This record gives sequence, structure tokens and C-alpha cells, in this order.
Amino acid sequence: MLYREAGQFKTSYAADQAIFPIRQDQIAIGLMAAVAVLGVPALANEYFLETIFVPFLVFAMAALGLNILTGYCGQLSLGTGGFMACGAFFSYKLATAFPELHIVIVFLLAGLGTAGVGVLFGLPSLRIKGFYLAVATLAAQFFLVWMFNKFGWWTNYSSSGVISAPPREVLPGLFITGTEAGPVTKYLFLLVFVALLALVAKNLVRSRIGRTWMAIRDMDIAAEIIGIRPLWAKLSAFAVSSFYIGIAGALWAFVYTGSVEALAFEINRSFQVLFMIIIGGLGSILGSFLGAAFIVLLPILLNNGMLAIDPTISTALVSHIEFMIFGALIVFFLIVEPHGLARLWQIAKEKLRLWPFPY
Amino acid sequence: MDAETRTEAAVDARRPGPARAIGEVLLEVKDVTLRFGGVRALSGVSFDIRRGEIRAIIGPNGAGKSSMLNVINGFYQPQEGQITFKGEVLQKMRPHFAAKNGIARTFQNIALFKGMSTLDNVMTGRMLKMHSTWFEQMLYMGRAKREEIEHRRFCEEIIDFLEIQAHRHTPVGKLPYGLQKRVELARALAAEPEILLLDEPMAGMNVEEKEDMCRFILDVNDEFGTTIALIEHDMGVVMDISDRVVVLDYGRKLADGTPDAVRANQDVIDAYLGVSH
Amino acid sequence: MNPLAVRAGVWLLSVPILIAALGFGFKGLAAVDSSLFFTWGYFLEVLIAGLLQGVMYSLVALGFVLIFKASGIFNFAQGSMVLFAALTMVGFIELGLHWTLSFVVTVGVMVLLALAIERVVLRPLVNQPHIILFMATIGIFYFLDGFGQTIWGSDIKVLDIGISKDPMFVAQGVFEGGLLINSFDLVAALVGAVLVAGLAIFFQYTRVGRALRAVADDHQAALSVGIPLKTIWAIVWSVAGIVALVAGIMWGSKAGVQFSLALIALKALPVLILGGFTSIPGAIVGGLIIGAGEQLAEVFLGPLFGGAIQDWFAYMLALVFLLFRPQGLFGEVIIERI
Amino acid sequence: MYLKAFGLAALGAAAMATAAALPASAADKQFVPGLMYRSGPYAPNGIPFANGFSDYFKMLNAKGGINGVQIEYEECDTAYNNDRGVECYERLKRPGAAAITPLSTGITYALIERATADKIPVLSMGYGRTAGSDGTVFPYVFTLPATYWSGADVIVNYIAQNEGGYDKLKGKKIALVYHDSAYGKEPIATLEALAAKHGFSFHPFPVAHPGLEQKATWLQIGRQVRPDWTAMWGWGVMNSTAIKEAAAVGYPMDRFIGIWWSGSEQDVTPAGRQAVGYKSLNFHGTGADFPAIQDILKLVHDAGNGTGPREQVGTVLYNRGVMNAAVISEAIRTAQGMHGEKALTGEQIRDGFEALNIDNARLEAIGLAGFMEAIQVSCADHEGTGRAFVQQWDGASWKPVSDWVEPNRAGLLRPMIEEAAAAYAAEKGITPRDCS
Repeated sequence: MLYREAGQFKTSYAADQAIFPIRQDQIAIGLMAAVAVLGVPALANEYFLETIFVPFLVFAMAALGLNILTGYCGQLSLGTGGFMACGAFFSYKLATAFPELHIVIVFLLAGLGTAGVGVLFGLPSLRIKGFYLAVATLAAQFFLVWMFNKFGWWTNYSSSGVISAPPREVLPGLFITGTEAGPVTKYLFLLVFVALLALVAKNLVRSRIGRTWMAIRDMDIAAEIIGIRPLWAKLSAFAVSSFYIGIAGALWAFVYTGSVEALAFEINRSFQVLFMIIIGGLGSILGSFLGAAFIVLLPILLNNGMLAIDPTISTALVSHIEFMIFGALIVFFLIVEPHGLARLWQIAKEKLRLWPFPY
Repeated sequence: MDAETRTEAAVDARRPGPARAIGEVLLEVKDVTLRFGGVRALSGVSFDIRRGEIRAIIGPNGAGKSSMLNVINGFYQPQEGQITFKGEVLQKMRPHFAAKNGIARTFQNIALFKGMSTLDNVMTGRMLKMHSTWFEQMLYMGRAKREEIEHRRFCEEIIDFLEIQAHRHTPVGKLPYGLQKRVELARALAAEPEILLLDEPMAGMNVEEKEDMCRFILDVNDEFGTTIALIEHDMGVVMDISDRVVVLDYGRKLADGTPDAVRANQDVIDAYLGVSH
Repeated sequence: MNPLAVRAGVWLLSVPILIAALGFGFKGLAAVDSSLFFTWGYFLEVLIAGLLQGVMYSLVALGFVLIFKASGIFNFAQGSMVLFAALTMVGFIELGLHWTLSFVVTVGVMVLLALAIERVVLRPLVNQPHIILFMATIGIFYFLDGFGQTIWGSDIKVLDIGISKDPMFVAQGVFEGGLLINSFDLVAALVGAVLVAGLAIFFQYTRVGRALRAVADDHQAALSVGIPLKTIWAIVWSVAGIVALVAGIMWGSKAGVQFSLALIALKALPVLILGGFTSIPGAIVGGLIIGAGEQLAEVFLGPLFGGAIQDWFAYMLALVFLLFRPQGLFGEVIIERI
Repeated sequence: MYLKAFGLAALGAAAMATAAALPASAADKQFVPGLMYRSGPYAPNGIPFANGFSDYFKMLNAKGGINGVQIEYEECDTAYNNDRGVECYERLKRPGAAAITPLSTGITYALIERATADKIPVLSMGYGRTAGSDGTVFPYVFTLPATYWSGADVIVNYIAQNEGGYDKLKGKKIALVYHDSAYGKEPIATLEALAAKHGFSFHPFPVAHPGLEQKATWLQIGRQVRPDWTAMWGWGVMNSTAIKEAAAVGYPMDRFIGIWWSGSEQDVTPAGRQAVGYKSLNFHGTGADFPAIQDILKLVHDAGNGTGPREQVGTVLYNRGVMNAAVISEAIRTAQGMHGEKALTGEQIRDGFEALNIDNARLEAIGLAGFMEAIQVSCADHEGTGRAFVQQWDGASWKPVSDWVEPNRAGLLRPMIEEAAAAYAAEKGITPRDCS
């Protein structure tokens, strides 16, 4: 009853093409924004901010990036970790070489650099498809991590190959990296930054470029005959995707953990982000966020939850059961809704439109 | 029911209508030979398509009809022969060049973008008409937004024309077969093509759907003046709506001419072994 | 003349030429750069070690191929199946069973596991896109990792099946100091060869094998002639489970049975890709090429870049092959039509 | 864009779960967090350490705590994973946390800044950031009793002793097999400096995580380079694999020396008799023949309270856990002497660490005489002696085969450490404390 667009007539195509065409959605999103900006910092303690919200937002960024490539353009990539490493090390080099450069510009430049690397490793996608393409991206994954680990130049010759973020402020007095950065500042910065870039991603996927990617994903031959250049479409997806993933890597190193070695971006990171978009929903901006939330939150919840039920339980057992439940839940969710949490949400909305008169 | 009576209404509506100007040669294929490994799909086929006409390509299964369309829009590159398009002589066509210069097509097995809505499919067909920059699209501002709305208006017209308004926002994978064929036609039309290549537009349809499709094809030809080249198995339909017919068999041209002339051709009759009407 | 025989002849001839060319290449490099070292005996030693290591990769890759062939699923859980099988086998040995008996029991466990996976995971997900099934196997991966360690613990376990691990020197008259060959790897390679031969016979000559090949070619068609897809899947997963057990025994007695065994699946990926996802001989040849390629690269090129290049080199090698044959060495050629 | 709704719903759930998970810290209990790993690829090595760590506090509590203050110990499983380590740290950190023991060089790096900001001491015993032993720049980091740089120097000194003097090192070849991570890279700079100083040639061989692939490495070592000595910085499965591969190329075991993390029962038993003769460094005793460890058996295991299996007590990594716990306990005791016998804050316990002086009488008193060396820490020097000894595996147990070997701290390492710390301070804009 409450969630129904009846009576809301669109008089222009512009109104119909808005991201949230239905008034209830607009109200809901406004409320959520208010809660995210005001409520969360007020209510959540440092633990929640540092270990749930901050990594959630960083991962959401990476998932957005991978979703553009895999979800929208249909190119399977297992190189996310390597591209995140690019972002992290590029921004470290930039930030230490040009200390006066504003940190947001550093992140964006690192993203651009990563986009270039992404294009380079995306070149084989013209010939290689599906799981076979995954190998090209795995080559990127292993090569990039090896490169950052091997050459001291990337870490300014730190003896252990670990980089740690120099302190930088986003606005005068507001540090987002280094020891003086407070969790609330970090969180709010990430929230705004990620929300803005998510909006950009949404704009891209609902414009010509997005349709080009989806056409390549759904039927590359037909797309070619319509006049889409596969090389251009795929490489642009690699570029945009790597841009986002690179920024996510920079945020990971600078804002989340604060210090990082190349191994933090090993192959498991790539898989983790891939899980996020599959669980969240391929080809869905919302799904990237839902998937990131699921994968970041679930292990922590399971771990804490089990300890809450029985504090004397061995941490080893907790970890193993956490693995089992995590695995079982992935299978469960796939069986319930193979198209991800975003689709589940859509179905819920459809039901809500009809409720309480389902027929 | 006989195929002839089926489409009669539609055809009658057209025949006495305003003189559809069938003009100069728009596209000509000359001595095209296409091989896959050792197999010859086409050998030395030549014919032309004139502006404004409806040109049918017929022939038994495996005659090379789809290959011919694929050569015309550049998906297959023939080993020999040349294509003259709008006066320009090409060794081989490239898909992007073809699309840019006004060749659009539909496919024998529907090749829609299954994950996208009807509207998005049609809008994708309009892709080459949009010129906003990356930056504008990122911000959804300026030309990007204007274009989206302008082209939406055009696409809605096509959607109206093909009577698929109700399915505008449905993912096309969920539509029934007949409607998918229509969406595919809409996508091709969105490009405002000069030549429309239709690969078995009525395959697998029931009688009513076929009638609808015939009407759409004729309307497209009439209203937009679009040149149409189509492959079809239903001889009744072919003979009724096309202006000229080319017959292929085993990759060779068997006959070429008006429907009546082709119908009378002994080679064609032999090839079809009495299937012809 | 039989064109197949001609092709085989060309291959047999070109492989030694290629190896010799590689050797001369490395020799030339070593002459230019002082950090590199080359003798023919050493080159052969590394080559042999690499080939034997490659068979170990093939053992893991085989499990992937079996499942991909029959169901089109890229089974990410193969690595954790290897770990689980090895853990179970060692667990039963530690409970006092003889290793042969324990082997039989573990085979039973793997078959049960296959049945459970077919019933609980695959059946509800039939006809879903490949990436969804791939994701489901990742779920299985996590579950098995946790499950195995919950039951058998995370300690490193010793699995000794009595194969000598002492160095062996051959051809001492030909090369100074002889050629070093790892006797354990040799045995492992033999086991791998026997396994492949067994699987080939199974696929080629048994009724179940034929049904498996039919399913691999076309699910729908196989169903329509009355091949029970569910049974076939259960059988394939069981066979993959047994292959995982063999791989687990070989890797486990080499490296000890512990969590890291699940990670060797990553070494099987380039092998799979190079050999083609659907080809059993491809898994073997791919393994040999990857094994030899990465060891040679690490030893003769690694010092130029500071070492540890073998991980990415394996993938780069696979990538280079793919650029020439996008469907892998032995994969079926994809013809695009519309 | 409904992420926030989901996030908020999850927040609610998480809040409830975690609020219940964090037990109220009783005022009279001293809280000790434990960042351990009992799962993941390095679990076989993490488990005995965690058991020893936990058992020692149980034993202390059974004896009445430290001056009557009971220890409240809570563990979190990091799986040797850096971001999970950060999560664990954030979960367990509170003002009353005595010290953080990350048990991973990578996690140590990730936590140093956070712990410094939160004023909680980091005890990275024999691992972590070597530069952290400069107390003027890293007031909250303690690396006692030895760092990797000391370890590297000790190995070279031991080799020199065996060869008959430093002058004999000239022209010798020393190889290093290392875990290609922050951990394994730490000794390289020191070994390079030593190679330049003593005239031996140095050959580093990286091994990628997790370390199952060492065939090429050992072919190069055993058949090409043929070094006179080989050192190893390995962890987990890498260690046992290295020993096996070394044996497979016939490398002499008694010329193969691991760092203290490459010398436990878990590393040699999988290699069986091939491992006999293998050497490693250590800085504490093995076996259960120490009064404190006997107390653990008596008061904890006999009471059915043991964290792990009884037969694990006395193994190398178990005893290292005991030593970590003992050092933290002594720091707490020292801090109580300064701030009162009650539950203290991390900041107060840091004072205890800095004033730590465990002499032989003190070791006697806590039942660890002969278990470890006397340790003294100062404001500027958070490392201590840096000494270690070499032990050798005889097929059944680890036997010491050398005296305590002295690293050249004053002449070589300390200036290197101060240089690295100064570079860090410059990069971070830290003004070093004045310790004089």
C-alpha cells in the first residue's frame, strides 16, 4: 500500500529516466543519507567504524569497479588484487614524491595510472574469452604483486617492502591518513567519496557507454554488427574498472590499514571482490554495495556471534565454523536467488508494491 | 489457409499506393566467394539491391543465405569478390563501417541483449547517433542528458510503431519469441538504416504473428523508405511482399528476378522439387 | 599417410629442437650476464625436475578437467577436496588403520562427499549460468576447508607412504657430477601417468565413460537418449574426488598435510588453461609445459629479475599460448556463428 | 543505493552481537589481548605458540595473579592475515590492554601506528619492524630480546666462529632462502652490509607464499651456487619444504641455519630423518624442565585446564609463547611497582616495559632460570642484548650446539636502526623523544 507509484505520473522522459523515479524511493534514500551522514558517526563506536564501515566502503569501491568489468561488460577478471596494489603503490609514490599534492588528487591520479595498467592487461580480452580470459588477469595479478614486492623503488627502499601512508588532510585540519586521522573523519570522507564515484558509475552505466558494455556482455557479435567496436568497448570497461579498483587499493592502503605490503593484495583479495559482485548481483550498482556488506560483515558477525553465544569456545573452532557457515551461506543464497542480493531486493520491492493485496 | 490469402490485405494496401520509387543500385555484390577451410559457402555470387526495394534471398537449407547477409554486413570476409556500396567499391565490408553507413540487420536466432530491457536494446541500436563525451556521460549533464532524452523520444516512436509499449521496461530475455523478434526489428530500425537485412524474420511464428510481421516490414518500407533484404522460407510471404528475388543453392546463384519470373524458373522448381506454389 | 601420424611426427621432432634452442638461448644469456650460470647437465637437470613437477600439477589439474568436461563447472573446490582427502586419509591412519585400508575408507568418504554435493548444491542449481555454479563451488571450498579442519585439526600431519626421497644421480659418465633426479618426483610422475592412462581407458572403453563423453558433448542430447544426468554428475564428482585423493597423497607426502595444500589449486590453473579445460591429455601436456617452463625460467632467467618469478611466469606462459590458441592447446575450436 | 539501509540493519545486528561478545572488563583484572592464529596456512606454527601464551597466564592466575591482580586473557584469530589482524586489534583494544603480540611481521607493521595512537605497547619478540627498537621514535614498540638484524648478524658470527675467524669469511658464499614478504626481507640489508664488510658473497633466494614451491630455488643452491652456508627466513610449511628440498639436492644439513622462526618441531618432523643435523637459532630453552613450565603442567594441565594437548608443552614454539607471556607479566609487575598494584592502562604498562630489568635473580624467582637470558630495556633501546644461540635437531629433540652468540650491535646494527628510525620519523613528521 505504502510503496506504490500509483498516481505519480511522469510528464517528461527526464523524470522517467531519473535514478529514483518513484517518490517513496526518493524519500527513503534521503532518510538513509541522513542516517549515514549523521546517525552512523553518532551511534557507531570506533570498532564499528574502523573494522566494518571503513573496509565496507573501500570494498564497495573495489566491487563497483569489478562489477563494471565483469557485471556490465561480461569480462571475467581475477586481477582485482593486482590492480588494487597498483592504486596503493602509485598513490604512495605520488604522495611521497609530491607532498604538497592534495590527497584526493593523488587518489584520482593513482586511479588513472591503474586504468592505464588495466588497459594493458585488457588487450588480450579481444582474443580470449570467459574463463580463459581469467588467465590474462591472473597473469596481471601475480606479475603486479611480484613487481611491487620485488623492486624497492616502489616502497622508497623500505627494508621490508612495507609502505605506510604519510599523514595527509582532506580539508585543513581534517586528517584522513596517518595517526591523527580519526575514525569519524575517515568514515565521512569515504562515504562522500564513494557515494560520488558510485553516482558517476551509475551515470556511466545508464548512458551510451554503459549500454555499449552491456551489449558486449550479452551478445558480442550482435553488438559488433550494430556498430560497437569490441576492442574499444572492452578496453574502456577495463580502464574504468581499473580506475575504481585502483582508487579502492589506494584507499585500502591509506585510509583503512594505513600501512600495507604488496602481499596484502594477493590472489585472495581478487577472489573476495569477485564473491562480492556475484553475491551482490552482477550488473548492479546496488549489488556491489550489498555484496561488499555481505562479505565484510558476515565473517565478523559469525565470529563475534559465536563468541557471544559461548565465550569459552576455542578461537580455532570459531574460525573453522565461520568458514563452514560462510561457505554454506554462499551456496544457500545462490540457490535462493542466483542473481544476487540486488535481485532479492528488487523482488522484495515488487512484493511490497502489491502488499497487502498480492492478487 | 493459403499463404496468399493470408497476406492479401497487407499487400493490397500497398500495391496501388503511392509510387514507391525503386531507385538506383544501392549495394552490389560481385563474384563473392566465401570459404570455411575447405567448405565453399558461397561461390561467385553476384546480385544487386536497389534503393527502396524489398529484395528476398531464398534457397534451401545450407544454400548460403545467412552467409550472404554476413558478408554484406562485414561479419564474414569473403576470400574473393567485391562489394559496391553507395558507389564505393570495397574489397570487404567491416561491421563497424557497415553499421556507420546505414546497414542494420536482424538475426536468424534472435541476438538480442538479453540482460537489458526493451528500451535499452532499442537505445543501443541508436548508439552511433549519440555523440556526447565521456565526461558528460560521467556527470549525466549537458549533451549526455539531452541526448538521452532526445533519442528516447525517437526510440519511443519506434516502440509505438511496433506496438511493444507495454514491454518497454521488461528485460527482453523474459519476452515471448514473437515479441523478441519485434524488439530486434525495433533495435535495427533505431539506427535509421538505409538497408535493413532481415534473416528469417518470421521463422517459428504462428500465422497471426507472421501477418503482423509482414505488415511491419511493408510499413517500414513504405513509411521510412528503407531498403530491405530478407531471407525467408515461407514462399507465400516472399512472393507476396518482395519486389525481386534471388535464389541460392549450394552457394551458387540459381535465379534472380521478379517473384513471377523466379516462380517460373525450371532450376528453381527442380531445386525445390515441387515445394514451390 | 595418416595426417595424425604426420602431426605427431612433427611434434616429436620439434620438441627436442625447441628444447635445444632454449638451451642455446640460455647459454647465450649466461655468456652475456655474469649472474647467470649454464651447463648442459644443469640445464637437463632443471628440465627434468620441471617436467616431474609438472606432472604433480597435472594431478591437480585432472580433477578440474573431469568436472569441467562433464558439467561445464569450473570447480574451485578441487584444491580443498585435495586437502580434505589427504586430511581424511591421514586422520584414519592416525586412528590406527593401515594405509591401504585407510585409502579405501577415504575413497568411500569422497564418494559420499560427491553424492552430497550433487544433491545439495548441484541439483538445485541446474541450468544456472556457469559463473553461478563457479561461485557455488567457492562455497563448497570454504565449507570443506572449515569442515576438514574442524574434524581433523590444523596441525601439520606427516603422510609417509614409503617412497624414498633421497637424491639419485644418473648419467654420471656423461655429465660432470651426474644428473640429479628426485626419486620421489619420479614415483609421483609414474603414479600420475598410471592415473591418466586409467582415466583414459575409463572414458574410452566403459559404458559409463561413453555416457560421460556424451554428457560432455551435449547435455540435452544426452538426456534425450536416456542418460541420467544426475547419476553421471555423481560419478564424475566421485572420480574427481578420487583423483583429488591421489593428488592429496602425492602432495601430502611431499609437503606434509596441512592447509596450504588447498592453495596448490592455483598452480593447476595455468596448466588447465594451457591444456584446455576439457582435455585430459591437455592437462598432462599443459602440466609438462608449465612445469618445465616455470622451473627453467626461475633458474635461468630469475636471477635477472631478483627471483621468485615462477608464479607469474606460469601465467604469462599460458597467456602467450592463449594468444595463439584462444581455446587452449587441446580445447575444442570455437566457431562463431549467428 | 539502498546500501545504507542494509548497512544500518546490519549495524543493529552487529551491535547486538558484539555488545554481548565483549565481556565487561572487571576493574580488578588486567586485560591481555592475544592476536593469534589457529587457522589459515600458518596455523600449525601459530597453535603451539598460542597455547603456551595462554597456559602461562592460566598458571599465573592459578597462583593468584600478579600481586593479586588476575589476568584476563582474550584471543582473536587473525589467520596470519593483515586486515583480519587489524579487525582483531580493533576488537580487543581498550585502554586497559597490557600489550599487543601480533605474531606476524606484516600485522606488526599495520598496528604500530594504531597502537601508538591508542597508547598500547606492542611486543614483537623476535619479529616485526627492526627499526622499532629505537625507543626515541617508537616509544610503544618493544622488540626484545632480539631483532632480525641481530639474528642475521648472529648467524654470520656463528659461521665465522665455525670457519675459524672473520678473516676466513672472505671468498665464502652465504645464501639466504627467505619468505618473500615483509618478514623475509628484513635481514637482507644487514646481510648485504655484512657481506661487504667481511668479503663473503651473498645470494638471496626469495620463496613465494606459502612456500610449497622451492624446487628451482634448491636446484640453484644445491647444484649451481653451492654456498658454504645457507640461512633461512621461513615460516609455516615453507620450513619443512625447504628442509626436504635441501635434502633432495644433497645439501649438508649442518650448514643450513634457520632463524628462530624456522626451528621448531613442526618444521623438522615432516621431513623425518632427512632433517637430522639441521640448525636454527633460538633465544630460549626447550623442553619442560623449568619450574615455571612444570607449574603449568601441574596447575593447568593436571587441573584439566590446558589449552592444547599436554605433549605439546615444552616444544619450541610453545615455550616461545611462554616467554612472550612471561615478559608481558614482568612488564606488568614492573609497572605495578611504579603505578600501584591494580589493573593498569596500556600507557602505564609501557612504562613498565621501558623499565624492564629481568635479571637472573628475577628469572630464578619466576621459575625460568636458564630458560632465557637476563633482559634489560632502556628508554632508547627497546631490544636488549640481541643474543641468540644455535640449536641442532638430532632426530628427536633440539640440542643447543653453541653458546650465546653476540651480534655486533654497537658497531653495526644500532647505527643502521637509528638511521631507519630517523627516516621513518622524517616521513611521518615525528619528533624523536629525548631519552638522555
